Amino acid sequence: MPASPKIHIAIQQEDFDVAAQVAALTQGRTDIGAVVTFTGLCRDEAGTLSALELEHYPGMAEAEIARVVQDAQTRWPLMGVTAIHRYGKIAPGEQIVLVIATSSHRVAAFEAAEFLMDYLKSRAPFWKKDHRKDGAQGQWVDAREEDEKALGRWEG
Amino acid sequence: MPASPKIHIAIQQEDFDVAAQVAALTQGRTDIGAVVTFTGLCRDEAGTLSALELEHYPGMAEAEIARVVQDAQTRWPLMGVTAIHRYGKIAPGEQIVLVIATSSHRVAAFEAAEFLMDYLKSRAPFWKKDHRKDGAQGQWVDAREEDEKALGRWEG
Amino acid sequence: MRAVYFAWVRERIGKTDEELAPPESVVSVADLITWLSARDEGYAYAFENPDIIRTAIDQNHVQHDALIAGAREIAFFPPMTGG
Amino acid sequence: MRAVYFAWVRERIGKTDEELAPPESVVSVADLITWLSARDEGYAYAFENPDIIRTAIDQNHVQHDALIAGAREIAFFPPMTGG
Repeated sequence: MPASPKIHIAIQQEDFDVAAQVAALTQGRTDIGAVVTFTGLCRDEAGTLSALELEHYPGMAEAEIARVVQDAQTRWPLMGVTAIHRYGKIAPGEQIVLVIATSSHRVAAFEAAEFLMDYLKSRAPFWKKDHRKDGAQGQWVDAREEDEKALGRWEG
Repeated sequence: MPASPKIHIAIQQEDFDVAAQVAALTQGRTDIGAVVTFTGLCRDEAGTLSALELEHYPGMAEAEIARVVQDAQTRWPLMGVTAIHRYGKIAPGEQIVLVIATSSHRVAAFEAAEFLMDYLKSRAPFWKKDHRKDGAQGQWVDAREEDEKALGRWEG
Repeated sequence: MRAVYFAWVRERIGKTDEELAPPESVVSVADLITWLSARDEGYAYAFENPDIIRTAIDQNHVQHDALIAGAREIAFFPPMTGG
Repeated sequence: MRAVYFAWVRERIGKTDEELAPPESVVSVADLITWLSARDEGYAYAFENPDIIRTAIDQNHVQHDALIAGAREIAFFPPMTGG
């Protein structure tokens, strides 16, 4: 009988170490064939952005990500899942979000990571505000219609 | 004008450091929004496998991967691509293959990494031989029909 | 019932959270939005386009036709932009 | 023309590579496979199911109907199992 998947979910202000997170899922195991990581970074928008500010709904953010991770486990045979999302002020080039999925085969790991990211983008209660280098007032980032549409492939 | 993508392709016997490879693509840049890594590991097949032996076609392996990376660049707006494939004897739990794709947005990075892996599986001249713990003669791994089919989604 | 506000909904209303005691005629999330919108300019601005307001009851996403009876915490926020 | 063999094709033939000088009647990869198969049991075993044999000319994948004229290196191998 396969061991139950190793799950790590965190909402945190501090940065994360991707290699350490991968090691936490894979070390000492010889049954994993595929590790997919997604790391989302803060872009400077052609030099115009000084920082992103990430607001979240404490409690619900963790709960919502846990629900989505649970859903992913029912869809794919996963050996481990890590989902870390930062909040607070984040400078260009810094890491914002990390998703890792491990499985025996690559298709499950890829699809689960994409699924988790699609849901994090549009269902996890986080909101981004742009702070501009020109000192103009920060602007809340608009939700992208493509992100909402991306969920369609996982439904029905 | 966007800088030309950073490409690193290697066929090597020694192990690789995923974090160092990611850093080589991302360090000092603030225009990357998405980093997807795929790491393929050697599975022990429920304890029956003692090692995998990977044979390759020197010269053609590099050339074929370079062609596929070139193709990926014409399909997606990529900022960097890394493809490392090991050869020789590899023990369970060890790393076999690494693909990294970076882009400004997540869909391009995910799709490019999947595309590269699908082609590496069925088009790059590598062959795997299983060595069994019971000492039976090593068996060449059969190509999986699913892997051949996986290429279909990128064609036409 | 505690109401919590996030992102530009919070900024327009001017507070992060508050206790609400709506009249009995307010039964759904949609009713609550209408009731809140009538309070002052800040609320009216926050809810000027109710269709795009997302809501959660006790930290679960709900639609605007959800009933608020028994809710301990109701959240109002813009479309999410995580990831 | 140099022939190179990989994986079980190499093991069945019993060598990694060799120089080939096929007669003029051998014009395609398919002809070359037929010609090689007649050499001895090892070749016959390697090419017993020619449909699954993959080939490359000068390190580019080719089909069995490809012409071998001008080829410097021709490779024979099983379906690839990389990644």
